[in-house]
Amino acid sequence: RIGLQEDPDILDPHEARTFVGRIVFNALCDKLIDTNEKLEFVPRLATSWTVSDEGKTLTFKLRAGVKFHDGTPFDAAAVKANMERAKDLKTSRRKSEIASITSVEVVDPLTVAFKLSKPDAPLLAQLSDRAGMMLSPASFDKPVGPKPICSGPYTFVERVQNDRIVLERFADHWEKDKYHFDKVTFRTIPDSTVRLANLRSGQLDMLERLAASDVKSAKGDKSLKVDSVVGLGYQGISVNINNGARADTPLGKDKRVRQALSLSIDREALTQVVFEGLFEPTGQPFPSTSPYYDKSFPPPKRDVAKAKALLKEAGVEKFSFEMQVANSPVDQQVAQVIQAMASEAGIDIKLRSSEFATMLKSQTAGDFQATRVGWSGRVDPDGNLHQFVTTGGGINDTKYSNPAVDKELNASRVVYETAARKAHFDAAGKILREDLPIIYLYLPAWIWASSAKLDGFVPNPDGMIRLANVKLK
Amino acid sequence: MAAGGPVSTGDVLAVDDLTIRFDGHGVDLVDGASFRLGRGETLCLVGESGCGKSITALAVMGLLASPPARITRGRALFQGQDLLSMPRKQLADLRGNRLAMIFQEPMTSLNPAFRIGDQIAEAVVRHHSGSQQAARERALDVLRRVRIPAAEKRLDAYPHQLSGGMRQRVMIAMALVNRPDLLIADEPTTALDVTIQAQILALIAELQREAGMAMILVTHDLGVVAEVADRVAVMYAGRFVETGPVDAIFSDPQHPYTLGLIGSLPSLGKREGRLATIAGSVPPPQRFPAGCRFATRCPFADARCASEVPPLVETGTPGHQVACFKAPLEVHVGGLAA
Amino acid sequence: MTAASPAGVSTAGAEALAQRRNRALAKFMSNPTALFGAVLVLTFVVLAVFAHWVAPYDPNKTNFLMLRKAPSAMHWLGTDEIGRDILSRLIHGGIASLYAGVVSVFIALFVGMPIGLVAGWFGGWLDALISRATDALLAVPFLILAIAFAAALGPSLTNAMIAIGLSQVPIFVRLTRGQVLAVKTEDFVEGARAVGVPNRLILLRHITPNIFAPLVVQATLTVATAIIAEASLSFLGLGQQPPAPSWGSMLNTAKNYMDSAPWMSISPGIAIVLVVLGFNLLGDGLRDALDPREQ
Amino acid sequence: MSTPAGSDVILSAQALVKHFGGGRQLLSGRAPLIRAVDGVSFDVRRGETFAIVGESGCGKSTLARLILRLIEPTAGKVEFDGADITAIGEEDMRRLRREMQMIFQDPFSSLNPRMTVGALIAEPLAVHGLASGRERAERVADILRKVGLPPEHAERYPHEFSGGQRQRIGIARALATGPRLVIGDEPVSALDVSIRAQVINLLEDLKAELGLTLILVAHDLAVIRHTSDRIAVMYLGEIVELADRDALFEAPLHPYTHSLIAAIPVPVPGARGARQLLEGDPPSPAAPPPGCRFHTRCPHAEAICKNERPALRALAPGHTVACHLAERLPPAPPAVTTVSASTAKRRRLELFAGARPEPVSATS
Amino acid sequence: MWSLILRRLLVAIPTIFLVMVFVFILQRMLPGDPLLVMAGEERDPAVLEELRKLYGFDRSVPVQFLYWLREIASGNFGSSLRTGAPVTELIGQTLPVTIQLAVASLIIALLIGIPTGVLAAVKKGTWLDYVANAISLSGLSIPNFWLGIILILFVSVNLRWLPASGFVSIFENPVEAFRTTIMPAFVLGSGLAATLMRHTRSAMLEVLRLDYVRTARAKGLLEPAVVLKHALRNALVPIVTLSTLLFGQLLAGAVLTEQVFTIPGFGKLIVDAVFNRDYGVVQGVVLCTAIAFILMNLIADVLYIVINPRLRTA
Ligand SMILES: Nc1ncnc2c1ncn2[C@@H]1O[C@H](COP(=O)(O)OP(=O)(O)OP(=O)(O)O)[C@@H](O)[C@H]1O
Ligand SMILES: Nc1ncnc2c1ncn2[C@@H]1O[C@H](COP(=O)(O)OP(=O)(O)OP(=O)(O)O)[C@@H](O)[C@H]1O
Ligand SMILES: [Mg+2]
Ligand SMILES: [Mg+2]
Repeated sequence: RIGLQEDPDILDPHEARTFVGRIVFNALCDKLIDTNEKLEFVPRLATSWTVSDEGKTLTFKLRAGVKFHDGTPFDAAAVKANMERAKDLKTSRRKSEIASITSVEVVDPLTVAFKLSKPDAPLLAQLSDRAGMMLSPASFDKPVGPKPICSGPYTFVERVQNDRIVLERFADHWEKDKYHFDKVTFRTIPDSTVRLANLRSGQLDMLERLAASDVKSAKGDKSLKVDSVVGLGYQGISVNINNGARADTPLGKDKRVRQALSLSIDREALTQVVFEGLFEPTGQPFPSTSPYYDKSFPPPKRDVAKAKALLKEAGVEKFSFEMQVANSPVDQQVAQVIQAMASEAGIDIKLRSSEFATMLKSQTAGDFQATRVGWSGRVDPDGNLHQFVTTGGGINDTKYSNPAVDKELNASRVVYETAARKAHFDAAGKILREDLPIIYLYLPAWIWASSAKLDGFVPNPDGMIRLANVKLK
Repeated sequence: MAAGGPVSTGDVLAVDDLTIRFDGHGVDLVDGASFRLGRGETLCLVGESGCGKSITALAVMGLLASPPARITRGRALFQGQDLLSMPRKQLADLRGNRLAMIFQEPMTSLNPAFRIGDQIAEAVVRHHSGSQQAARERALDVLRRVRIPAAEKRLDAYPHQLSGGMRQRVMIAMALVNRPDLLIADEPTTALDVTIQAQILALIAELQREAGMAMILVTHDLGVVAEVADRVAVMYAGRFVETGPVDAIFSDPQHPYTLGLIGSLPSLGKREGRLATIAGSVPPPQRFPAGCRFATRCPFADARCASEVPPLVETGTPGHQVACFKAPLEVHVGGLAA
Repeated sequence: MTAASPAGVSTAGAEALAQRRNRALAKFMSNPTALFGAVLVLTFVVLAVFAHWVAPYDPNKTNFLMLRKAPSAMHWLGTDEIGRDILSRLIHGGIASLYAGVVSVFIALFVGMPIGLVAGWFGGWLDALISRATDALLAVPFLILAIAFAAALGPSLTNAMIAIGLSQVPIFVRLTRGQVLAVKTEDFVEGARAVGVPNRLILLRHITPNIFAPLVVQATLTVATAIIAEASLSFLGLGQQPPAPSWGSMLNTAKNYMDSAPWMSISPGIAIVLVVLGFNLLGDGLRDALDPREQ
Repeated sequence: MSTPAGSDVILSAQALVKHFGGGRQLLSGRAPLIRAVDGVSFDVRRGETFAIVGESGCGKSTLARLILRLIEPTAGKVEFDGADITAIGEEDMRRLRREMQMIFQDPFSSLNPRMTVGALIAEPLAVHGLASGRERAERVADILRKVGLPPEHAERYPHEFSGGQRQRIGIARALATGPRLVIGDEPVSALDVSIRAQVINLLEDLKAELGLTLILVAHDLAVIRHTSDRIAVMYLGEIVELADRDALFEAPLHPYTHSLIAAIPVPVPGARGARQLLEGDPPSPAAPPPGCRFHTRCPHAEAICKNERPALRALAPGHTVACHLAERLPPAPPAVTTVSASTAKRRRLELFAGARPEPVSATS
Repeated sequence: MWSLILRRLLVAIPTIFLVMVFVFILQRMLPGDPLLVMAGEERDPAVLEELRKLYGFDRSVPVQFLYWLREIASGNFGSSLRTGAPVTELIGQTLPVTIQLAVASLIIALLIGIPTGVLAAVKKGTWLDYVANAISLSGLSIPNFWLGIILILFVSVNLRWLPASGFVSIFENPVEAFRTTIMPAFVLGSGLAATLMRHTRSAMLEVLRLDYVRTARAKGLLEPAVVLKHALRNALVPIVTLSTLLFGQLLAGAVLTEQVFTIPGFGKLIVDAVFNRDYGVVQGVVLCTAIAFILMNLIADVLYIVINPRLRTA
């Protein structure tokens, strides 16, 4: 019994969007490949994969003897059908992730080749997530969401909206020996205090996203166990650089002002105050565990004097701007701490708290001066950076545009070797640290709490709960 | 049990020096009321609105809400037992049984949620052991006695389905169902039309004659008094100012207030010019004068009246008492005015 | 309008007038629970108004070394999640909450009352239209209404107050209408018509003063609703903007620390309970004091 | 006294009808049709006191309100000074109210509790633009004095007065504009006996002094006899008998009038005894019986009464009655009027009446 | 009676129509875009544009409204943008949950509110009255989520008496249903109990000074019979009708409690839908609450007539 923070949305991997949905899919569906706790790709339904044709063909060898929950055998044709559905379904959310795939060819029943329009390094990472999840092609003629049929270790039993999703062990799973629970129930409990209370009173065996403020008391409870790992995402402040009229602020116009803001914040203290030191201060978008993390750039230290000097240089010794903040208590807490810190450097931050929908809208519409944003993170570094800062990027709400950055980041996409890609990212990172369209603050950690009896859980930076080898003592 | 009643020829009710005060008022709203009532006798309490008629009646029934009301002095002996000091339970056993009361407002005195048959039967069941069925029979019987047409059907009617006159009959039926020895009727006809009032008064008189029951009738209509009373007590501002046999009160009124009341009645005969009036109106209790309470409106009042309380004294007629220093008027002030 | 009295007797008249005015007040003053309510409310109002002088600390001053500390001699009610003094925030936060309560109710009253007057007095299709519309508004869940108004107007305390006020309008429309229908049949209204008073003046002079008492009472009760609603809207980020305190937002933050720092929620919680209690007692007292039957 | 010289009709009601309900009601379904006033005609002469009597619910108040057009008639018309007031516009009617005023039954509910007495009396002056400022204040003081209240009471509120005083305020308000016709809807029935006499005297005095025409609605026959010139007896929305006062009391023609008179309790102890009492209650105006509406309670009813509705017809000059059997009925027993009072009593009464003039202020 | 019901239903039609107009306008007044919210982190302008067309959000608001009206008229309430589930199914899943909760809290509220109200009225002006009043007012002003969390911490975590959250239907497992429902029902009921207590108190005070209570005493009835039979019976008339109205409010008003106890109820559905700008669900749900509200009003009226003999024959 696992407590989730939100209610998952539609249970169709091609349409789904939520983080908690991915947790459920991990028990319900198998994907072509997976990532391990060190963020390396490992085989799942695909036993091996090769890149050829100057990076424009991706060939997967598939696992034999795999069956979907409805008994349909899994083969190359199924992969093709799934990829085509992901591309063609009107309401598909995977389209952009796999946009580079032009066609899928069935080489033989257990070999499938993806033809790409251009080399696409991030694609593998996409396939280790929902884009790589395989549904039974036989289920396509009916809406998938209400009763998804996959090939994962657990089959779908029932779902009560806002309450629970019940799964049950799939007897024909190719790895069934590794899964020890006959039944898995995901329960939606949005309030973290209540979620913890449920764990303590024995209604749950495990929960995701324990509130940092509760860690102390959870750790003090001998019947509980807390796991945590720094995740793939980051939290920061994005500044409206060029998105409409509200970009016209000293902050938006002058990078020295942004640098001053960044310098005025004591990231270490922030994570200590709000997150009990469990989250990591940072100045870049990649997790410290990632091979793309730039070790030469440690988390920036606070320097109020320098911040003041920069402001003076920019001719705005005192100024004020409005920062949009989500209305959750933790976000507000973070924002108020930043506000207090910035004020010491002469920066007056006005907070505007908004509920999620409003915030999103004003963010895309450019109705903001700065926003406290966060990103849940992707396995591939591209996902944490490209679309935010390249010209015309899908989520580039700051409308920051710098050809040099565009060049480096686009280049990073068409090479597959880690070292070569890192060079591109490092180069882009350097420019971004100067320009600061997004001021990175800290890396959130995933915190799980579970009954002390629960054994075998491996924390993974992607925040998922993989049930392989997990059992109750 | 029903055959009870005083064995002796003694009074059914003897009220002595009854005095009532309300919390928050500094005066006695009823001050030293005394009267007695024999078997089959009718006493009328008359007086202006607010003079304390109802609270006197309620006090005798033990129905004055306390707080705010407090009975500070006096006794009310009912067949020898003091109603004012008796335990609540014992009083409740008498109420609705040997002692009954009818109220002024037929429209609101019946519980709108229950059928009238049940409301009457409830009084029977409360005081007599016996089946619900028997009680219902009694209820039907008494409804017939108060001459409610189609009484069987009315048993199951709700109060709102009856006219005011009917409801007052039901109230009477409820009061009489246990054949009480004393009936207190607090302005039972004021809310009714003249034609209905006449019916009801005639009915009460008839039933009283049949049962030999004593009655206190509260009213402010001297016409009614003349019709039904054996004895009359005239109240003004909480005190009895004149009591006596009905003939004496009408033919030989002594107290200036009584005179004013009688004089202010428009006569049914030939028009006789302007009506006599009593100047002003009853002062609110806070401003009751220290002496005779009528002093502020009395054309004959002097310093003594304002400071000294006149006692009730016998006039020439036996049983006729008046509380006025100037009575008889023609003797005390006659010469002065002539 | 008032008839001037000959000079010689005016003092007596004035006395009588003062006495009459004082009667409701005197009655109110002699009612211990109502008085208690008034004192409660007044205390919070005074504290809120003089917050700058009364509060021991700056309500927004953070102290990262004093996070979520239990009540102590230095911080009587403890500190919050980023080291601010809870007592100071409580005192300052009173403004937002009281303001939200009172102002929004005024809005509701002064929008709702005229509409209700018109509906009740004129009747007919106008009444039917207004009644259906209020029914419809009442049928829309309060939260949706408040969120919609607040979100449409943009987040701020003022707009939250307007939103809460507007969402309470139907209640006042209904109440006013009902009262008008009741008062309309009173003899003195017919009397005014018989004397030849035009409609407009009847509404203004005869109806309005006589329906005001129940509306005032309803208003004091709605103040409580509004204070709690402000808390909900704060929770949604549509009310008071951080770091400025309001009891509602304090409570909402505190709820996450119920286990580890219960004092954070206890004091704003008690403050709300006390003020709501105060307003309710005040409302009861007003009802009794203004009720002519009880005089 | 019965027919004043220069008999001149000030008000004329012609076939007035008022039905309540009957329309579709939102909540209670089709409301029963109540025939509150059902074809009433009469003339009121300038300067007389015209009385309307009848049991509760017979339509007296409705008739009074129809006359003043406080409610719209279902049919028929009202002429005031020869002009049809049911046909004029609302604003004209409002202006006309200066001429015709009403005194209400309940002195407790008919005065706005939140206005001072002065404001209440000044209001009609103001809305008719009769006086303003200082002059208005003087007029108010004047009127108050006229009804026997000290002018300084203008500052007080109605609840500070006793019932009798309030009724004086109501009268003052009605008289403020100097009306020619005043309708009193049971103006004294809510008052105590001793107060009642004060108000009756006041009304009579004012009527004489100001030359008013009075229409009095009442159910107390004693009061009516004392004050009225002509009397109309109503039963269930209709006039059953209309006559001069003395004719009505001494030789009533309608059996209902007989029983009304017989039902009055006489304040004479010796007079009690057998009399003809009506049985039953008046039927509901929602379902009036066919034929003569009184036949269900009439001791003399015959077949014709059940079927045919009797018309009002004149049996003597100025004496009309709606009864098929009027000529054949036994005459009413003479009403007992007075007992021979002892000389002592008479002397005392004289002393009492002569001791002090009419009171000016009710408070001492 | 039947014609009354019919007429009330007819009157309800314009009301419901107005509700639909309001909710439509209100929703579009809200800043935010359902598709953006749905997209969450993964918003791609091109995809969004396409979806916008697909869901018809590119059309003008009046056109969308007419379109929706047509769908409703043909019995189609649409489906959730977020989860794709049909709105009727969502309502079907959540409504019974909330009804169970609402019934339970109403029962608790009645069990607490009426006896204390009667007691306070009978003992008016004594300390008992003051205490009952103070407690009920506190019940009214303590925010539900606060009381809820305290109860969970105390009863579930510390004492481990009851489960901290969840929901079991009474038809599935009555014992578990009782265990899961009692706490949230108490939290919800505490506020209602206060309201009921205060109304009972004032209704009783009103009734106790009426003439027929005096009549009952004059019959010699003892005080308990007078209060419980004659007075309470009549005081209950307004209370019963009030209860039905409160019940209607409970359906939409249980949000915060549902959130705290993680009960998959109607209130939660509404709020989630609003926050996600899940237009179809909001519309459907508000329509449903409006109908429930009107139904409850109707039931209140009918009950009023049924339990009030004065009106029964009308
Ligand atoms: N509950 C009460 N509290 C305070 N004063 C009261 C209460 N009940 C009655 N009184 C006062 O007691 C006095 C006598 O009242 P009571 O009802 O006996 O008058 P009454 O003679 O019956 O008048 P009416 O003819 O109007 O019925 C009045 O002044 C009244 O105001
Ligand atoms: N507005 C109204 N709507 C419906 N019925 C009414 C209305 N006004 C009066 N009635 C009914 O019309 C009939 C006559 O009423 P009206 O008030 O004229 O009687 P009344 O003779 O003045 O009686 P009372 O002596 O009681 O004042 C009654 O049955 C009454 O119920
Ligand atoms: Mg009385
Ligand atoms: Mg009348």
